[in-house]
Amino acid sequence: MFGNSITIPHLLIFVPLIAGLLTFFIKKESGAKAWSLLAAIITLGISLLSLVYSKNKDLSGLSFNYEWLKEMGASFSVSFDGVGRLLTLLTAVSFPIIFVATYKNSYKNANSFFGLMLLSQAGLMGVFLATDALLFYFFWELALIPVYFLCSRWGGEKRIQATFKFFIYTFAGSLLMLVGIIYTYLHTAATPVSDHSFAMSAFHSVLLSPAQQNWLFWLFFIAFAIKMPIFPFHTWQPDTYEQSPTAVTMMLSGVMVKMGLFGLIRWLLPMFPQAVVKFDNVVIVLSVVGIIYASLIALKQDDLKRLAAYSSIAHIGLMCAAIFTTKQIALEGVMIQMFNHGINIIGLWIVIELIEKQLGVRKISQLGGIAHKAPVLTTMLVMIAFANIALPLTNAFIGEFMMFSGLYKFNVWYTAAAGLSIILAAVYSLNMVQKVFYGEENTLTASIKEISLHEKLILSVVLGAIFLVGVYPQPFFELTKDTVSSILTRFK
Amino acid sequence: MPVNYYIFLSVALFCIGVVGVLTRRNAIIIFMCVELMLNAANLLLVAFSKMHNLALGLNFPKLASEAQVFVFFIMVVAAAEVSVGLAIIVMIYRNTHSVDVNFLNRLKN
Amino acid sequence: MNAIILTAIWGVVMMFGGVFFKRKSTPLYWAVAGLVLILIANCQELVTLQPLFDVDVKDMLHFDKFNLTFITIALSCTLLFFLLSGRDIEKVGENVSEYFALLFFVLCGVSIAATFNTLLTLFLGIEIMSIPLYILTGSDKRNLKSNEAALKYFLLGAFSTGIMLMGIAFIYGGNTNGSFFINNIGLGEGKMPVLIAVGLVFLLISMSFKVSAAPFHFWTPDVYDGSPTVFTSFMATIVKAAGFIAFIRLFENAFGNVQSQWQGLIAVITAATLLIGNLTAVFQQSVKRMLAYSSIAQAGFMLLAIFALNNMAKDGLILYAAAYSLATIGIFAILIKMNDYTIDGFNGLAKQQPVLAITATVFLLSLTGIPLTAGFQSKFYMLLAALKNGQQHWLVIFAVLCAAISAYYYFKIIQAMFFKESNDTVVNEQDISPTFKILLIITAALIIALGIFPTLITDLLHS
Amino acid sequence: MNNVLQIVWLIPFLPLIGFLINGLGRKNLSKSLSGIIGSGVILGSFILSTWVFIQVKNGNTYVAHYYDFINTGSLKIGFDFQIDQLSSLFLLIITGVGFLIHLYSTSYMHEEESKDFAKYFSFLNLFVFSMLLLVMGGNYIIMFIGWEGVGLCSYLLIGFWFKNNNYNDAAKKAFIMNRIGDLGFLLAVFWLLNKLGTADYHTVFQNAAQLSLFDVTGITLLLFVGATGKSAQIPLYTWLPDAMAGPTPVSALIHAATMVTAGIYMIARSNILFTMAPVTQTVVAVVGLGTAILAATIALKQNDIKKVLAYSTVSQLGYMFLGLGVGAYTGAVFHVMTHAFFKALLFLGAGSVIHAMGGEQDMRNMGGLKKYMSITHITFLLGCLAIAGMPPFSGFFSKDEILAEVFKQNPLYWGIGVAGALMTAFYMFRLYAMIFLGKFRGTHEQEHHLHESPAAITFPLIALAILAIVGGWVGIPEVFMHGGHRLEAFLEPIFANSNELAKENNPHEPLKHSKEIMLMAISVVGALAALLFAWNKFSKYEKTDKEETGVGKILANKWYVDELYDAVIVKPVQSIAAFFNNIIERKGIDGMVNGVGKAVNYGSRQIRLLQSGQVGTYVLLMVVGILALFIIQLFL
Amino acid sequence: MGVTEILFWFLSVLAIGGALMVVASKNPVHSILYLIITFFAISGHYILLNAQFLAIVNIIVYAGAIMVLFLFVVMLMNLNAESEPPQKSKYLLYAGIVAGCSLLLLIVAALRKADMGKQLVQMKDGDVGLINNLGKVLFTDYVFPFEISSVLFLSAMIGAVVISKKESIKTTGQV
Repeated sequence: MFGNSITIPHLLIFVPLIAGLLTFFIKKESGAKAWSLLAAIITLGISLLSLVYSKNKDLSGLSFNYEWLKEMGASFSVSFDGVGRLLTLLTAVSFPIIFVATYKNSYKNANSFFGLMLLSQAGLMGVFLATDALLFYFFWELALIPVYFLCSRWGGEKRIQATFKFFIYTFAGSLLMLVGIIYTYLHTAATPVSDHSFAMSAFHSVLLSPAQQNWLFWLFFIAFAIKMPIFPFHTWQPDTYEQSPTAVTMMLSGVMVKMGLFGLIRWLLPMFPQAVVKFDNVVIVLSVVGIIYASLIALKQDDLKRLAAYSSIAHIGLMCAAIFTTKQIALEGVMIQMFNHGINIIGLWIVIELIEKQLGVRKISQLGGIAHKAPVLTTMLVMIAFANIALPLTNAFIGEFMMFSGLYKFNVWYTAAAGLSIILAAVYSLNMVQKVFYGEENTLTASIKEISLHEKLILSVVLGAIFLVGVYPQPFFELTKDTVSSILTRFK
Repeated sequence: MPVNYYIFLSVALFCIGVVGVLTRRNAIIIFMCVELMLNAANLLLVAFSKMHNLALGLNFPKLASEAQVFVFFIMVVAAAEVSVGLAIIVMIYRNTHSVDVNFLNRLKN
Repeated sequence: MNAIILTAIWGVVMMFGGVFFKRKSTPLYWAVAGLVLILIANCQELVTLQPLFDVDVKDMLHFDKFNLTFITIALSCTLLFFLLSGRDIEKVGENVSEYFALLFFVLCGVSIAATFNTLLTLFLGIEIMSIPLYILTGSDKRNLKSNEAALKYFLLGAFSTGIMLMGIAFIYGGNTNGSFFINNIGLGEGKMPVLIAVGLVFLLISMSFKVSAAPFHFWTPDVYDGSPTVFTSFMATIVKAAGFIAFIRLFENAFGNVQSQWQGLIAVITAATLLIGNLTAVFQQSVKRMLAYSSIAQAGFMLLAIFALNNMAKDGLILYAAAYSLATIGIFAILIKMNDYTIDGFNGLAKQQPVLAITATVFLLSLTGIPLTAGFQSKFYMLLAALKNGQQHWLVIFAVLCAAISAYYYFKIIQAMFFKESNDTVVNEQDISPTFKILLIITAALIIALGIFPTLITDLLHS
Repeated sequence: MNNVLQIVWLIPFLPLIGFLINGLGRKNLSKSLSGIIGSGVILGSFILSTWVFIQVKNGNTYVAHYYDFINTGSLKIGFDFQIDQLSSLFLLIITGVGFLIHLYSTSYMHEEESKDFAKYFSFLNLFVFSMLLLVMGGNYIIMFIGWEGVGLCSYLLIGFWFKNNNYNDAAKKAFIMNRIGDLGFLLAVFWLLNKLGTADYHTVFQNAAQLSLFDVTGITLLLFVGATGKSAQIPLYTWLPDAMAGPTPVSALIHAATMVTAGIYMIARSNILFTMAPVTQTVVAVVGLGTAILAATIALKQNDIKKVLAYSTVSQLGYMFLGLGVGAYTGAVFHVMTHAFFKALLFLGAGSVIHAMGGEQDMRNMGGLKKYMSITHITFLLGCLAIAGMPPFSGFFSKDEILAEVFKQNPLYWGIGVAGALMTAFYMFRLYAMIFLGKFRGTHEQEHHLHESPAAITFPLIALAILAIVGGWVGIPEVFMHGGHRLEAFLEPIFANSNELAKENNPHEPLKHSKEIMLMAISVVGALAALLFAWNKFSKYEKTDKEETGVGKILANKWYVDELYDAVIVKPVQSIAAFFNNIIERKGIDGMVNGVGKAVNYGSRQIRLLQSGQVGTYVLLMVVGILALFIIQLFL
Repeated sequence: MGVTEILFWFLSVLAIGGALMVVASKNPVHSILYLIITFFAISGHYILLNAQFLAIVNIIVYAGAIMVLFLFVVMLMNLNAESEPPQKSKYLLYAGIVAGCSLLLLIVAALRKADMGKQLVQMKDGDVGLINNLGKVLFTDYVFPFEISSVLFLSAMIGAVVISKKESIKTTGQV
């Protein structure tokens, strides 16, 4: 259906890229919005097409390889595997939602705003599709740069410092990863054209002594850990989320943090199995500590965005722990949870955005009684909140259930400790719901109005996804089966 | 005459030059000390050339003389440097009426 | 060969031109014309390896793909420099054509330093490179900063010359062949004799001085800061790169086979350079001075090539020279147009001059080493080479951490340009001609092209 | 495969439909319409349930598999419904009582605005839906879905009047305490999955023998933790009294009749596991007994009608757990059933009273209501008699069955149990007397506002009253009538294995009839005595404002358990969180990160001083560098 | 010891003494004169080494041209002991001396390890230093450097001109 010259991965990367570049030249704000939304929807279409297309077994249209730096052994090779397909789908789904949800917001220099958004989408797609280490690193950085500009240009009043911290932090991490990549590269086997290769296959089959694996492991892990982020590398996140414009926060928390998890699954685990087995306890303990730590801190947050940020840290921590158990059930859980977490947190941000847009505040202490005037908004938020604490029949339950049971297989006590977060999550979520939506309304919240139709629609889409996955998750397991099995083969 | 003597001699001259550069503040003197260092190098080169001449003998006639040609070029360069250097110093003297290298101290940190 | 002779000749032409040219703007055209000529001639030599002038240099110079490629890059960067900042050279003083003459002589020195084959030609080349620079540094005669810079540069330069000569003398003494030819030092695999060792250290020091590696970098910030900005741009890029080419050729050919015995020194120097350069740059308020320190930091990265000393390193060094020169010339060309050289002087540039701001961003990203820019590729090659060498991995980690620091100060400018506001105009518009903008865009495009396909340059070495 | 029971999915589906209609259309639906829909769907599923019950009674039990909920290499969970004696019985109770309460609510909630009215019914339907999932689920996962679902609904319904933050707090408390239990439940499920690789009832119970004693003990204990949360046992019972903040019908449905019995259902469902774990059984029994007594003592001194009823509920649940603990599964389920009848009755009666009193709940301001509202009075009296265990009312049969079993196990338990029963009789009739006897103590406008409630309220009362009377007759002990215990016969297949197992573990000789009658007599007589004492003590109760003292004060303050929890758990957690947030996060970790930046700046400020601008210094530093290099090169 | 040794020692002492005085003496004019003495001593060494050409060139170029140039400049600025900038910070002074001496010690110590002892230098005889040999080498093998050094001189010349030429117009602003 496609020639080998243009494949679905291409389109997924280049449609947003080119559209984004074009956006810079659209002067009118409405035009820029419409255009970028269109581009995002087209991208979504393509990625949906990829799902259909991958059903029939001819995969020629799903991977592409162009010898980029021949004598280096680096190539522009992009391809789908299960997790890649899942996360590209997530990316493709998120952006239209984000654009529609924030459609009412007006930005100065809207064209550059949306252009940068699309560029970062292209970068994300690249990260999830690249099957060449150097290319992966390229996109890894490229996804970061637009975010830097987005946050420091359109963010809150302390935006510049916060973003700067975020940027330097992640940049340092990824440079360490670069060293790791190069070192690994130098130990890959020779290929007909070059004496080493950056190809993912070569990286997965690289022969490294345990000692080498041990320090390489940390070079990669720190980069991913900062990106995810997990305790104690997480401190950039609340500030960044708080300061950056909500559309960007949605992208960051919904999609971009998945880059870290993806990196673990796609690169770290297959490359350094021994080291992973060696350090799994360290990492999982870190994650579990982080889960409880973040949940506790979330209890004390007064700013809705910070609250969401910390709860997100807790969730990510659980996923990280689950990954390092290298148990099948846990990995399956992680896969689906990556998608779910994206959807849920975006939904949460949308609600927060709706409130802030109307009332101009995010401080829990200043809100209250919104449910009187905006019952629909309340209902939707409550549903999302309960999805966030993994109530059954919502999507998060599936993922967390499987991850927990995998973690249980790994170690009972970690599970018990991490399980506390189930309770704590309930505490802070319900606190938030109660303080913001219930109770008597105050002078400020008396002015709130019910959300408009298209906001209802977009939230319904999110909720639809939540319950669909919650009731019938099977397709997602089918989607990521191959990745899981390929990882497990490394740990036999 | 052992070559060590010459080595030590020229190293001594060289180091005296360095000390001069370190301790004096008059640009001209410092420059002269640099010239002293160059001369130390020259002396060393000549000594080595004679050493090689003795060691390698006459089967490599021009080898040894290369060093002395080198010394010649060093002098050439030195002359050029002097002209430029003194020009610069004079220029500064014209602007500040001082040859103190620490007098001009606008560029720091 | 072509380059050496033609630059020398053209220098003389420009010198005499000073007498005839009436209008102040004429010399630039001549210079550009001559440079284009030389560039063509050099490319011809690069392709055919047959120089137009068949001079028997008695093997005192050695021409190969590597150094010819470098000369090509140096010439093209100079051409770009002329085109971008030529008009600003005219503002320095009234002896415009002399300045151009001196620049051509510097290029002559660069070509010699890049192709030397004996210690004598090395010495001569470096001197021919340096002496005109002393003048150019001081060329803004009424400006005391310029004077001070010239004096410091000259005294320290002369000092390092002395050291270099001492080194040469010791090498000669220790070389039982009694020869100055760098490929005839006569070193076995074994431990090198003490005389050679002493000479090597002296040479290492003087070369480190030329490439402003710590702790011999002290002249750099003051000189770059004091001298007229156009010439800073020139000596921070082409001259420094030439120094590195000389450095690597000397140590590869002369001491390559005893690398293990001096690698430690290089590692120490590299680490010190990276640390001091990056750390000190963080504090600077003046962009000009900050770029001076950043040039030290970049030198630290280039030193990794000399640390690694393998083919990857040589490719990388060439690439680095190109990437670094392009970006630095570009950013300096923009800096010259600014009314205020402090970082705050860049506030709100994006509003008033979007083209300048965006291209400047590209240059800065390249200097930081963000993917898709040439800067990344060059840093990447350096790290690759250093790791390939297999010694002292800590150095590589250290280098990347310093690179992270470098992001800190480069991005300060980006922040100023894009995220800060300024009421008064930050550049005087009449300087900004459309051609200038187009040239900037071309430079940025080049950088990005190299960032995607570094092979554009490295292939020149291997074809 | 094409079993008629395949369509049982309709039973939970109807309430779901009702929930959706009422929830989405709440703006447009009129009260009556949403009321009709709300109750109608429940009626529908009640009819279906009876049909199912009959099917099962004819011996047709069936596991309906609909689709693979989760089906991966590592985990296979079907969306299954299991229809057998136990679940069908619970279906009847839930839908039956549920329907009556819906009916009741149509009138009780009539003051609400129409959209809140619809919301109320949608929640109520959602609750029934989750409860049905809970009991119909064919594996622990589906059960857990319902399990959390009912928790959610109780949260929503307790906080139904969300203006009042005390109600919200109560709701939150309920949900969180349930969550604590749920964690235990989950861990148990993980343990099961880890050991047996499945959570299907059939497979689990068949392969239960594979589990080591340790495993089974651990699993059952964790399950029991879940049960304590849901069924308000020590230590997690405190949410239930607070849950009375919700509308009274809700209290009746959720917090008396159905949801709180989920724990009993779950244990009865996994009876075989519990029978295999004697340790757990002891724990269950002791906790149940303790709860029964503790709650009873507290109930003695409460003045809020619903609080009294709430604590009596807790106490009755305690009896059920006692029964489970001693292996009297039938007895426990039996008591669940009867309790559902009379406790719902009592709550609805109380609701009717509160309705009449215009929201007044403090019974010190009541009294002498019997001449105003006769039906409520009669039915309430019947309910009291039932719960007090007076023959031939239902409570008598179920409670005494449990107590008889307990006696077999351990006479001491029996003694305490009986004591609790006496207290029950006492506080129930204290309640009765203070409401209906004596003279009215309320304000005048209350007095002249008093009236009997409309039919929509009284009909359920009557219906439940009848059930409260006859409900016990399905379980007449052998003593009085051979084969009288039809319920036992009916449930026999469920508990068969565990009964055998129990026999071979500790064979008791069955009680002699004379002895059993004697035991019954003791408890009945004692209860009667307590009853009469309370009757004439409180029928002439006068309002006094003298403080409770001594034991009375402690009881009135519920043994200060809430205060204890607050001091031991809530406050420490809060302060730890504050500590993390303010110290470790800000100063510690983030401080470290920023510290790096600060260090760089500081280093920059220091190191730039090397650049003194003086040639002399430069040369000096260079020479020092030269020296260093020489030393490195030549002497190292 | 023979005449050569005596001469060697004498010249060495002279050179070092002169050098020390160059550094030590307050008056720039004196230091110049001492430097000339040092250069003469070095030329003496060249003669001793039978490098006659260099000896002559050294005297002509260095002692003659260069030093005279220095002298002119100093005279022109009429610098003397009073106008001499004092080394204010004594620490820098001592530090300088210490550093220089330790450099000396370091190199000497390093070279003592190398057994150059038996390596002899050819005194008096040996014709490599003679002008005709050097001339041959210079104009055959070293013709290229010889030519290219003209560039050096040219640039030096231009430099001197550019630097010392009077600017007619005042340059303004930042360049």
